[in-house]
Amino acid sequence: MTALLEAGGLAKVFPGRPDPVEILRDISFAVAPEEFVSIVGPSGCGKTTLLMCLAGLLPPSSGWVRFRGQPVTDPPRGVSVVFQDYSRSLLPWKSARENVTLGMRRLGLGRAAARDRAEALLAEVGLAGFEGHFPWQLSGGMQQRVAIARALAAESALLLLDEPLAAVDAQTRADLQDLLRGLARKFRQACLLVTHDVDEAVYMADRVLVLSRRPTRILREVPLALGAERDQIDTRERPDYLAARHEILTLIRAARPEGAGA
Amino acid sequence: MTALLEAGGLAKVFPGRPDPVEILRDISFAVAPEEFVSIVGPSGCGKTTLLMCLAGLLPPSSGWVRFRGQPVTDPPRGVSVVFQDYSRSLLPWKSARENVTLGMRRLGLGRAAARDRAEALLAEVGLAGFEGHFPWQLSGGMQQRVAIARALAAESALLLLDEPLAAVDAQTRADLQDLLRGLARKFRQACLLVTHDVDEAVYMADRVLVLSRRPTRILREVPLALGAERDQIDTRERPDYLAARHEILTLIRAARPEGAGA
Amino acid sequence: AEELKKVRFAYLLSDTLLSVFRAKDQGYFAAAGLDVDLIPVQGGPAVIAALASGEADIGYAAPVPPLNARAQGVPVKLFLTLGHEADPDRKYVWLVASKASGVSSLADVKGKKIAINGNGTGCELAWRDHLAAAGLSYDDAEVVVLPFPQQEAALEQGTIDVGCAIQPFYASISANPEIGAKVIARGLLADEKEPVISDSVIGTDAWLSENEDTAKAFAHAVVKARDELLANRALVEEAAVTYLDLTPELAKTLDYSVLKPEVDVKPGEVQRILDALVKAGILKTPLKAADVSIDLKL
Amino acid sequence: MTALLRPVLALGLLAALWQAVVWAAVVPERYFPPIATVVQAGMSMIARGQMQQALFDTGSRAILGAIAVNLIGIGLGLAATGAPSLRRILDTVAAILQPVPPAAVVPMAVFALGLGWKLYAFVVVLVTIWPPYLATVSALAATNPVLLSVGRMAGFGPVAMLWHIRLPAAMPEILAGVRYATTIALIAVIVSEMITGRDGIGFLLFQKAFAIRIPEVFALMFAVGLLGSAMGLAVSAVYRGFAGWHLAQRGRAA
Amino acid sequence: MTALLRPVLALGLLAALWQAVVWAAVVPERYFPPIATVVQAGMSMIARGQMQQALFDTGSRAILGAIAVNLIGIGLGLAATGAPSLRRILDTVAAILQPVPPAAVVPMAVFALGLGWKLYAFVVVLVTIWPPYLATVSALAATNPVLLSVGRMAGFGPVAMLWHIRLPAAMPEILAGVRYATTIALIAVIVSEMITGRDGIGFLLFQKAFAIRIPEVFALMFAVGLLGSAMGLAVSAVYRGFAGWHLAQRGRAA
Ligand SMILES: Nc1ncnc2c1ncn2[C@@H]1O[C@H](COP(=O)(O)OP(=O)(O)OP(=O)(O)O)[C@@H](O)[C@H]1O
Ligand SMILES: Nc1ncnc2c1ncn2[C@@H]1O[C@H](COP(=O)(O)OP(=O)(O)OP(=O)(O)O)[C@@H](O)[C@H]1O
Ligand SMILES: [Mg+2]
Ligand SMILES: [Mg+2]
Repeated sequence: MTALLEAGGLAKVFPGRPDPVEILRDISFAVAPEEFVSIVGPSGCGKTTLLMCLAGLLPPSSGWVRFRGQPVTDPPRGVSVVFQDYSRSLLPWKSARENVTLGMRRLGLGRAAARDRAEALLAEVGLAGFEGHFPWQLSGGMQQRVAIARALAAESALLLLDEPLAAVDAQTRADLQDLLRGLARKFRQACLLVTHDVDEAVYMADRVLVLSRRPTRILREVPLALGAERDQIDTRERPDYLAARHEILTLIRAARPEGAGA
Repeated sequence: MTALLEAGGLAKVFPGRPDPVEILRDISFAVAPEEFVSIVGPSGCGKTTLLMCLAGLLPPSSGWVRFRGQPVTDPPRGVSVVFQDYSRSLLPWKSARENVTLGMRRLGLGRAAARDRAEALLAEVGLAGFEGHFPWQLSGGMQQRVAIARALAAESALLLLDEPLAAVDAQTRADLQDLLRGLARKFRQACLLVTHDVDEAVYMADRVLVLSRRPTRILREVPLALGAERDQIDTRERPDYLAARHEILTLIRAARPEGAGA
Repeated sequence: AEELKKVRFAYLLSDTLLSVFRAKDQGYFAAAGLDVDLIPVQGGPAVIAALASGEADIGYAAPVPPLNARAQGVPVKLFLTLGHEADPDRKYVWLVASKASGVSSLADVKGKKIAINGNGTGCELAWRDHLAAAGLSYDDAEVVVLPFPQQEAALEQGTIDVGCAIQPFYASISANPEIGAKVIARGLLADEKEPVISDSVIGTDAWLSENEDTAKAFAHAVVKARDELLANRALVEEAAVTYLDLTPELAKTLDYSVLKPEVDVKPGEVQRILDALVKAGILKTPLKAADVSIDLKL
Repeated sequence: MTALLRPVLALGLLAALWQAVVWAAVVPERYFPPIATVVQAGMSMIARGQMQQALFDTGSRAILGAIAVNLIGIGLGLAATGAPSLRRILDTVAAILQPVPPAAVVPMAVFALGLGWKLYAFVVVLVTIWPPYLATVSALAATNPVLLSVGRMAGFGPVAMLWHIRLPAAMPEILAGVRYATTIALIAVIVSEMITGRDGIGFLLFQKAFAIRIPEVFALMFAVGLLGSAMGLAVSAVYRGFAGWHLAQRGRAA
Repeated sequence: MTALLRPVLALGLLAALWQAVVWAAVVPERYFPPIATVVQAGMSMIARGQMQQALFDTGSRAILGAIAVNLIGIGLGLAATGAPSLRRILDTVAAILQPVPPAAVVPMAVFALGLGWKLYAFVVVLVTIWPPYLATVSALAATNPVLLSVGRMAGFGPVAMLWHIRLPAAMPEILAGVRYATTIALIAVIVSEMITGRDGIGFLLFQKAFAIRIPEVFALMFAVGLLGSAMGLAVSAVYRGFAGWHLAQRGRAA
């Protein structure tokens, strides 16, 4: 099977004040269709930067990205993003419903159909009754869920999720994890999930990429074989789950950002 | 011992479009000096709203708040906040260092002393070398850590922390948990921590308040006796830790926001 | 040495003032014990305003604005005049039509676009008086307000049919072959068998009552300079280039001769204008020359 | 309601201030008449129908002009945002043309444009176009980069991006420019009328000033102020329509 | 460097456009002379020292005026922000006074203020004060509420809040108002000079028109444009000093 998304030798250097800052150094990996890949790495290592490069939103300093075999320079059709800065990624002049409809633009649905679908998705993320609310009338977690609904709305082949569940409570988080996996399977979507929750990274994924501290490389790829169906209780008790979790936590501990506290 | 912070019969109703929205309904509790209290509750239940009322930033619709026995109408001296919307809470025209110095204003330190202290705090949260960076040059997690350093800088008697570790990686999060507890003990600070991570809520606190779904009341107060010294491995394996964790998770599951997914 | 008496003189640009500029430059004012401060302003009303506000002691304008102002209760009086018009050809205002307009006499003006440089100015009086004499009314034409410098182009463009010109604009319009200027009337009033004052030096009642000697000294210095200019055409052209910034060619077209060597205002001359103003409907109530002017009897 | 009450209140205040100056007798009463005299002068102009006619003439010119010019200014701003080289040129042309006073331009423009509506249009455009243009350009350049990324992910081309993201985000700032331009459109019309007009408030102002009918001049100036306020209220209504979210959001506690 | 090059480029463009109009012979050459004639006229005015003197007179008045008025406007904006009732009054006074054209005010103002610097100051203030005032008021009202909360937690009183939070956050918008006001301060000075001046560009414009020196009139207008551009560059420098962060931040990819 050919890869859906491929990156080769990706590097990113920001023009810094005294010296340029090297963020990504030589990142290469591929995501197969329908594959769920998690990315973990220390804070500030460049996960967001990487996602932006993959989405065609930020040009890498060197290296290449291909989506469905085509070089990515602009955001390609078939890719959706949930941005880490979710509160700023919602249009303040549009209601929750209209923000979600925005994600469906490339589907070419009719007005009424788009509206119905948006409301259904908002209900799925637990925001039934808030369709008409504006972003600034919603709590942080609610805003983040609107952003998730918007990304889901596009029915993209690839979802790039930048800490999409960082602001929701544990129960909602578990629910949304299952929802995300379920919808990804249903719509045959591949996902690339950046998360700081190692449990989440393992629970959701077919494979976990562990990033090093800056300048960032892929420290290890941890393949998982937890099966297609996952369960919040059973899966998390599986020995291979626990082993993968342990391996990743150990790696991250080693890769902690320079000078991190005690 | 008299309470440091007391709230009685707090209620908050927002003027909504068709009908007003009742968020908080009758919240009463107290925080003793040097006590560490965690707050958990479903997304959108009003945790941020509650914290804003306690800080004197938002007038409650009814009920009262007292800090050191004085009614709170404006932010009292001796209280610091880490805002949930950390990326917007940093001054974009100031460097990380200057943002932290802002927190020390009420201490009346000299310029040089303030600067040294700011740099020391930034190093503590793992941002040595980024003192001169502007907020928009930092990753999400780094911005959040600047906000934490700023709140710590004030040496307040009470810290109100609104999901302060939502955007940092697991290892940094653990480090910062210990740092927060350590500094709180060292400076005899009380903390009120809003978090979605039940493990964190239990690990950090002397007591956990579990909030209901809207209209929000306190569902239960879970007292903890895990001792003053905590350890990321040992503490989390204690039976009373696990019992509290289980109790809270069960409560939250029941209190999930209306219409939440699957 | 005796302290010089300060006199602030507000004026609008005019070739007639060459004598004043020369008197200052040659030191004739100083010799008469005067320190004359020249304050240029734009338009007659601004001259009045300068006087009324106490920013200037005396001023120079066409006769219509100060008379108008007096009628509105502004306490100013005419005390000198530097020029007179008289039949047949001593004229300082021309009503000129372009060839393209097809206007060749006052009678043709009906329904045409005619220009004035401002309401309540000499141009308005001239139009009203000449049209009335020709049996027409001011309202028969379409009146357009246009500053003097723009009228030549407006004539050439056909934007207006007949302009109201003074020097140096009249010379420029006459010399423009594209316009083919045709003078349909000249002079402030249609009937100038008796001389008519064409400009005025004015002062506030208060200043004049206390400074009659100063006013006389001012007049003598101006007359001295004017006599020199009248005696030497080359001096006139040089002064026009120096003080008015005219090009030497334009300066050659200047007519600087005067009808009457005297500069004091005679009540009869003032009364003629007052009557014409009332007849034209610009002044609503009759005024007496004695109330609006002083005869210095130099 | 309050929006309508406020001008009335401020007008009262202004009148009181005016009267205070009159009583203080800083300026002779003839040149700075009591408020009653001014009102009387205004009334007599209304009785003669002069005031209404002038307000109508000037008002219709200013309103049409303001609408046209704001649309052109915003349009130019959009074009300049789309083509950076155009923007560079326009910005500098703006810097050079902006400070040229309309009173200096009108006489020159008469040559090319005659004295009709073309002249009015030219002057109003020349003077008024910059605030909406500059506001549009600067607001569009300041769009939150995260929102731009959202638009790019939605597959927006430059046009859709403008329409769906940048323009709505820029609306509050653009409308501030529009508000200002609307005011100076009125000024520009009046100045044109003063210099070469045959009717309208500007012409009347000049005529009355020449005739030293000071109470009437002041009455006309008050009328101009009221006309300007009315136009400002219209812009406020537009603002509520296009950028009401911005006002609502501002009211939110953090 | 490019900032300085740009006006030169745009000037070239303007000159080319001008020459095109001349060649098209829409307007007789007499009234719309070729660019070479205009340049020559300008040169001769420079040779006589006339141009420099006028630029100096007008420039110094406009610059001093712009500085003073911007400070006053911002100050009023601050005061109005502090006292909402003052703001309500000022906003409406602004709405009423703004549309009154300076050319209408000057003849009346002469009575009260005479012909000296007081008149200039009055006209410049009356015309120029609104952009910085309105920009200040609107920008201060739009401060991000989270930042306000941060300030309140830091124990900022109203003054410290203004100084440390609201003012820096508002700077980009305020300076846009300042840029605009600086331009129209120049216009206001020239208009005053045209009406009652004895020197400066406005007076010269009038004098040259009287002497039918059309090329010189145009040369003066170009000079006004350049002076305006120079003042604009000065504001840009101030902008980089006070709101450079805003420019840097804009450049960031999301
Ligand atoms: N200005 C407003 N108008 C109407 N409703 C509002 C407004 N501000 C907040 N709300 C509502 O108040 C509720 C509580 O918001 P709050 O931010 O306090 O929740 P939270 O518990 O902090 O949620 P989260 O965990 O997602 O941050 C939400 O349902 C939100 O929709
Ligand atoms: N415009 C910029 N100029 C300089 N450095 C930048 C800029 N933008 C980002 N960086 C740096 O790039 C690094 C990576 O940022 P990025 O946001 O990709 O990290 P991240 O892995 O997503 O972190 P987090 O987990 O905290 O979100 C950070 O160290 C940041 O300081
Ligand atoms: Mg990130
Ligand atoms: Mg919250």
